Amino acid sequence: MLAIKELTAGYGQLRVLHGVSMHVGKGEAVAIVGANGAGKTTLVNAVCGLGPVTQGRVIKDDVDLTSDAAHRRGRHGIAVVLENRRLFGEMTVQENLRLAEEHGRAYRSANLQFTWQRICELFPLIAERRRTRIELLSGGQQQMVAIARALLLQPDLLILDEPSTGLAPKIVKEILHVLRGLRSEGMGILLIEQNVGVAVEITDRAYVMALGRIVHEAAGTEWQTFLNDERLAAAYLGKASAGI
Amino acid sequence: QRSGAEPFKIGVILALTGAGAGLGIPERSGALLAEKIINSKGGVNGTPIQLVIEDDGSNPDGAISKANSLIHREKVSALIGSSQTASTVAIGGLTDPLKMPQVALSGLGPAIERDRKCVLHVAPSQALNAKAILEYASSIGAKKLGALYDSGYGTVVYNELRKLSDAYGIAFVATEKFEISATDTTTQAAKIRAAQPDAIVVVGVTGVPIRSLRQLQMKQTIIAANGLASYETVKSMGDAADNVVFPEFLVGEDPLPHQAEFVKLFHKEYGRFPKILEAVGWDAVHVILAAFKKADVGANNEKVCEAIRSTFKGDMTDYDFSADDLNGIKLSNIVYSKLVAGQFTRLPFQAKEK
Amino acid sequence: MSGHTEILSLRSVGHSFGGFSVLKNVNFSVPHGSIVGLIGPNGSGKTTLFNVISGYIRHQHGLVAYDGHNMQAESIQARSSAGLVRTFQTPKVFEQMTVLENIMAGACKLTRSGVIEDIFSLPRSRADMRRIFELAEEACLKFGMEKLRHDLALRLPAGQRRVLEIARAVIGRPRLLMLDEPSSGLNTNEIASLRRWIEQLRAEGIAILLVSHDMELMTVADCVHVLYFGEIIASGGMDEIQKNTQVREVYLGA
Amino acid sequence: MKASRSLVILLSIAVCVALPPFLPRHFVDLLVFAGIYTVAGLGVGLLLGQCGIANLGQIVFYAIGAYATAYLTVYVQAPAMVGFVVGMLISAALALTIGWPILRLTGYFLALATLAMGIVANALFFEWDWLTGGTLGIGGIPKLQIFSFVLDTPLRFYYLVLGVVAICLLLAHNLIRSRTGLALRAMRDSQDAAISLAVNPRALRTRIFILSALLGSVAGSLFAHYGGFANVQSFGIEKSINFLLIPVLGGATSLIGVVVGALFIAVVPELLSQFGGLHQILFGVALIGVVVLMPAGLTGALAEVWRRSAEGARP
Amino acid sequence: MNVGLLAQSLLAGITNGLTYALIGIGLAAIFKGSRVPNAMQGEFSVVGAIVVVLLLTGHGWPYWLAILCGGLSGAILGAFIEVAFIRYMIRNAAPEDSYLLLTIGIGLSISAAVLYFFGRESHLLPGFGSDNLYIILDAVVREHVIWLIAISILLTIGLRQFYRTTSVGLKMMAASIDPVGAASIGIDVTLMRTFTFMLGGALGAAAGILITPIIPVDYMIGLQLTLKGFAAAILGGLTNPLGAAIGGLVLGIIEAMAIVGVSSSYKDVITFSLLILIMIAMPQGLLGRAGRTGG
Ligand SMILES: Nc1ncnc2c1ncn2[C@@H]1O[C@H](COP(=O)(O)OP(=O)(O)OP(=O)(O)O)[C@@H](O)[C@H]1O
Ligand SMILES: Nc1ncnc2c1ncn2[C@@H]1O[C@H](COP(=O)(O)OP(=O)(O)OP(=O)(O)O)[C@@H](O)[C@H]1O
Ligand SMILES: [Mg+2]
Ligand SMILES: [Mg+2]
Repeated sequence: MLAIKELTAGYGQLRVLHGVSMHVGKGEAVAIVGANGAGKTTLVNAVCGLGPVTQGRVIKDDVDLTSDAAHRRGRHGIAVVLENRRLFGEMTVQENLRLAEEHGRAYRSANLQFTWQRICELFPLIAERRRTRIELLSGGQQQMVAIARALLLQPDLLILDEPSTGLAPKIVKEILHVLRGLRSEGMGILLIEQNVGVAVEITDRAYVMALGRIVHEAAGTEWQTFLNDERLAAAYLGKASAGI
Repeated sequence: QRSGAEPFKIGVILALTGAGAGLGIPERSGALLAEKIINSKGGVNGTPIQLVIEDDGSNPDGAISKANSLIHREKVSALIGSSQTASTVAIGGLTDPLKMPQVALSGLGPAIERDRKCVLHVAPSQALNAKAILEYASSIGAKKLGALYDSGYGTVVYNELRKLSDAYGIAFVATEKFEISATDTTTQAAKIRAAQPDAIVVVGVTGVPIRSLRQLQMKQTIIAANGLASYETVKSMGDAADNVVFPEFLVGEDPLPHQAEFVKLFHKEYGRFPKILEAVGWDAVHVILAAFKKADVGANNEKVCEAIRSTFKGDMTDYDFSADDLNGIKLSNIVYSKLVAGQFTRLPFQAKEK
Repeated sequence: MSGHTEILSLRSVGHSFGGFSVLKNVNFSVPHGSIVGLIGPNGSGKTTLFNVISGYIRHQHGLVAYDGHNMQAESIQARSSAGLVRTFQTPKVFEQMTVLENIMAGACKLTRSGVIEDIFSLPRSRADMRRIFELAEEACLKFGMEKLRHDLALRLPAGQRRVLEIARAVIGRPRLLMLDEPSSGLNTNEIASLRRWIEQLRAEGIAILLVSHDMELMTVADCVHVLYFGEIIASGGMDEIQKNTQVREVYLGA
Repeated sequence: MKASRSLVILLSIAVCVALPPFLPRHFVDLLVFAGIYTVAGLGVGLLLGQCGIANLGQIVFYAIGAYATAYLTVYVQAPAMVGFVVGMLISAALALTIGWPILRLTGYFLALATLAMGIVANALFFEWDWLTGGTLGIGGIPKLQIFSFVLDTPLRFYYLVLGVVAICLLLAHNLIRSRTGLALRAMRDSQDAAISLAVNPRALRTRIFILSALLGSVAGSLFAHYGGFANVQSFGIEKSINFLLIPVLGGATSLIGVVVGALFIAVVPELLSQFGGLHQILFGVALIGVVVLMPAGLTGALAEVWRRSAEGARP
Repeated sequence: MNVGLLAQSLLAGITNGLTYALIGIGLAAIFKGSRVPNAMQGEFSVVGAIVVVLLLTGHGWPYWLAILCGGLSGAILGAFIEVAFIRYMIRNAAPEDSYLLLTIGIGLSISAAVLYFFGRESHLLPGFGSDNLYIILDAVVREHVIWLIAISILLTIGLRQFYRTTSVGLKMMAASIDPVGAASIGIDVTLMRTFTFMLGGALGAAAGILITPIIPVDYMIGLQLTLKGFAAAILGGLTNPLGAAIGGLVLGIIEAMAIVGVSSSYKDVITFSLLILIMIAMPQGLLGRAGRTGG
């Protein structure tokens, strides 16, 4: 469904991604984990056309998207929940969602997976606060709107960059539930998640990134027990970062 | 003309861009015509003259730089300029120590200008403007005047008007100010209308106030300062421009005998009639030449300055640069014109020196 | 130290935004040198409470006492100078400054040289600057950012911004540190270090008020309060809280 | 790298000192204006680069300096120093009284407030002709004199201005590198976070505003002595805009940028004036060219070239 | 004070206020859709008006057609500025201040070019409708003024509805608030920005055409219009066309009342001092809304 080939990207002089290759199969849920600054967000941005790509290709359903502008990629069924949410703060919840909904309708003229109704069921908050300006919402509330916005684009591949950021455990569980449901409906999922515990729950496979490279691929039981394997976890999640 | 001879260089600094472009551009056409005509007549004592024209951008800082450049790089023998008071004073700071002749196209500025022996002003003084206005007002029997004047020159003229009005038995019943570049003066005009004056004095540089007055259906005579006597301002007044009287110097459609030659030449060159600003530019060049002729070209500056402080018969009017107000233009030199259907028509009225 | 056992205490604090009541009658306190946790569903008012305590919002009801003093009239700066420092849920770093400068900015309040001294680079100003610099270098090392110290903060990935913000807050010698979701954006291992490091601060005598949705991390707290629609619905140790049925229902999920 | 930087600075100082005697007089004259604009522009630059405040009212203080000098030296015949000092005192007092209430505004609101302040002041300069000479202005301001050495040529005045510029730049440099500078930039990037670190934005900004006003006033006094006159026409909104352009052109956060920007504003129109009536169009186009082609300002572009060449030199 | 004077000056205040408002709403529209403080909004008006003057008097086109082309010229100029400069600068991550510099540069060039190519004369256009005069409460009202008032109100309301209800309007807003977020949901950010500049240019030109029957335009009126328009727009909250309109009206009426009530000499002093006071009292502008402070 999604294939990334030898992707190289960076900011100005700084090279962040060094030839990253990976793929997401149809209806597959894949996680990317890695330390802070490993380049996960850079990868997501590159896939969505939001950051510069110096080399490599992004292929979705056999269509090469590499040279497509960011705003044209939604047509191919990609939707993304970005880091920092990237909502329109001065606009209301409803206005934020309306734009996505319109585009979603345009992309999928028939059988919409996500109607306004379904979104409101998923996130009752949205119906309740639809006239509130985004900037007045709490961080977690904004995260919900961001996820709703991505879903309204009616994607068949959903990319989530740390969707659980700032969400209460209950909501995280609900979202995981939803994602699991989506996956069973055939939607592909690419999940960037720091919280491996969360990632493990809904993904079949994971790539581990460090310093702009994919350094490991874990699947099946190896992935399910990733956290328990002290050696693996320490090697890939801890030391690579300069941070804590 | 002798070829190869070093021409006689005169520096000219004008406001060709910026807010003062309305002054500088017509002045330039007058000066350029003078250069052309003088050279076609053999220049000054056989040497052709050359105007080196620079734009100060209506900015006195720029005027200083331009003057430095003209004096020290171009080595001009005299300077003309500038169009506005601020730049004139700025240039004067450079010409005065060198005793270089400078002919300013503006009226007399701050007190210091009286000490500057080499600076001449070919534009009439504000006191004269004021007198000319009051003369006309009293001639039509106006006792109660309204005044609409701008915050720049207008204020200076208005201060003179105030000083002189008692002597004429005239009272100002409503006086309103507007900023130089005002785009609308309706409110001020409304206040003047409410005072119901016999006639209204307008001093400014654009046609805006006259339009405002007329749009409020005020039919009184408007006496406008000579700065407004130009075809452009008349055009900008639209159909408001009737029954407006200007105390000025030159009515191209009906020139005085001594102006006829200049008007003819100008019309031939540009296809339109000159007004005061063009005439000022023309006269300025001639004033300088006359001085140098009198003191011999090549005489030292001190001499030229001395020669310059005397009488001069210009095409716009007659000057006496040794007079008290430094240019000696007389009330009787003033020509009154009136707009009739948008055309300048010379009035028979003549003010008399008292 | 003052004789109070609590560094911060809230008495029936309430606040509403244009009729929308976000905080109603919140009561709890933070003892000296302890870690107090605050959890609650999204939009329950945790960040608003932080804003109230740190002075960004002038609350409408109740009493906020810091170190025994009523804080109602104090400015944000005065509170910060008194050692009450917070971080933000979305990290607010100084993007056009380097990491080191960011941290140095946090130490400014420890020194007193004025604008005039600074302009003429008088000895005190230079000494202050040297001190700030040394402190910041030290903090850089402590928080593992020494490699990044000359990078613009703009370039930092999400997790590092968080760390930077915490470093910047800690360098100013807080007595009560309020962390608003310090764990979000950090991975499992990093959270573990964060936790060690919160414990270390407590050992240094700093009281901490912690908001987080990470229940693992929350176990460092000596006492946890659960905020629900602007009211505390449960308090106690983490294991106790986790058993509370109402909390399970509204916050933790089944 | 650091050593080579001080080398460059030393070299440019040497050039600034040694070159002008060999330059044509009118060019030195332009340099004098560039110097005066640098001082005034530095004030605006500090506010813009360090505090993120666009100040469209610098003209007020520039004019106060000029009028104080003009009035006191011409009408009261006071020594020049008195003009400078009184101008600075009035400017500082005014900056304090106006700055304190308006500096709680931010962004474009503050820019508008400073613009309004400029417009009000300009109207008053016209109106208070007993003080300012109104439209006619005040002329005949004496040349500056240091002991018996009269600064009556552009070159002599140039060295004075050069000295003033150097001192101002040095002081500004100190300020930026001090804890105040740190606090200012923190405030500019995120006011909310800076406050939480006990930075007091309003107090700090007011101080910098006063500082900026002082610089404007000094520049105005210098201008009055150099030009020999003070006229309201020199103190219009256009000049305020120019003062704002100076740091923006050069690159707001760098001090050298202010010098470069001032040089641009003073010299480029002169270079273009040989194109006659087109010159103002060309000046506009030059401005556009600089912004479009050099996003980080003139100094940013220079630094980029510098960096590239340094990198190229390294193996 | 007599009724006629009061009515006349109020009317003048409203008329002037609306001219500021017209410039202001264009500025607000551009700021809203691109975060560029457009220091050449007044030049859009100059260009629009001059195009109409040329077509009308130079080529004898029918008035309505000339007006249409005038409006179009503003839109084209706006699009040109976006495509030729802004786009490129955004790609190069130009700092925020440089957009102000850019627009100042464009403004200077246009004003100088008008002087160079069309001269220093000022131009007037005939009023809309007939040239009738009406007397209302002793105040003289030109028919064009009525048109001006009506059209300004329509434009303001129309623009407000445009941003509130149409999806293009929302997209234009979204694209400027968060370009990355906007692109991620399929909004063509660049195109929206071009639209914004076309809209702003057309509004500017429309303003120019509407005011030229009252205020003669010349090469240097642009900056003046921009300054007043800025004051109006900022007073209103900067991203809000309705606010800009109200800001303009407030400004115009204060001016008129300052002249009538106090003195025309101190008009600017009073107006702009009041402006400062209003802003101190309402730091977000007349219609601005406070965001969330703190975390
Ligand atoms: N705008 C930028 N300019 C320059 N460098 C950047 C920029 N954004 C990120 N980087 C650099 O790119 C690298 C990867 O950052 P990225 O945000 O992709 O990491 P990440 O894996 O998403 O981290 P996190 O888990 O903290 O979100 C980092 O080293 C960072 O310094
Ligand atoms: N300035 C404001 N105006 C109006 N409503 C506000 C404002 N600030 C906060 N709120 C509302 O108050 C409620 C509480 O917000 P707050 O940010 O305190 O929640 P929180 O507990 O921190 O949630 P989260 O866990 O998602 O960060 C939210 O519903 C929010 O919309
Ligand atoms: Mg990331
Ligand atoms: Mg929160």
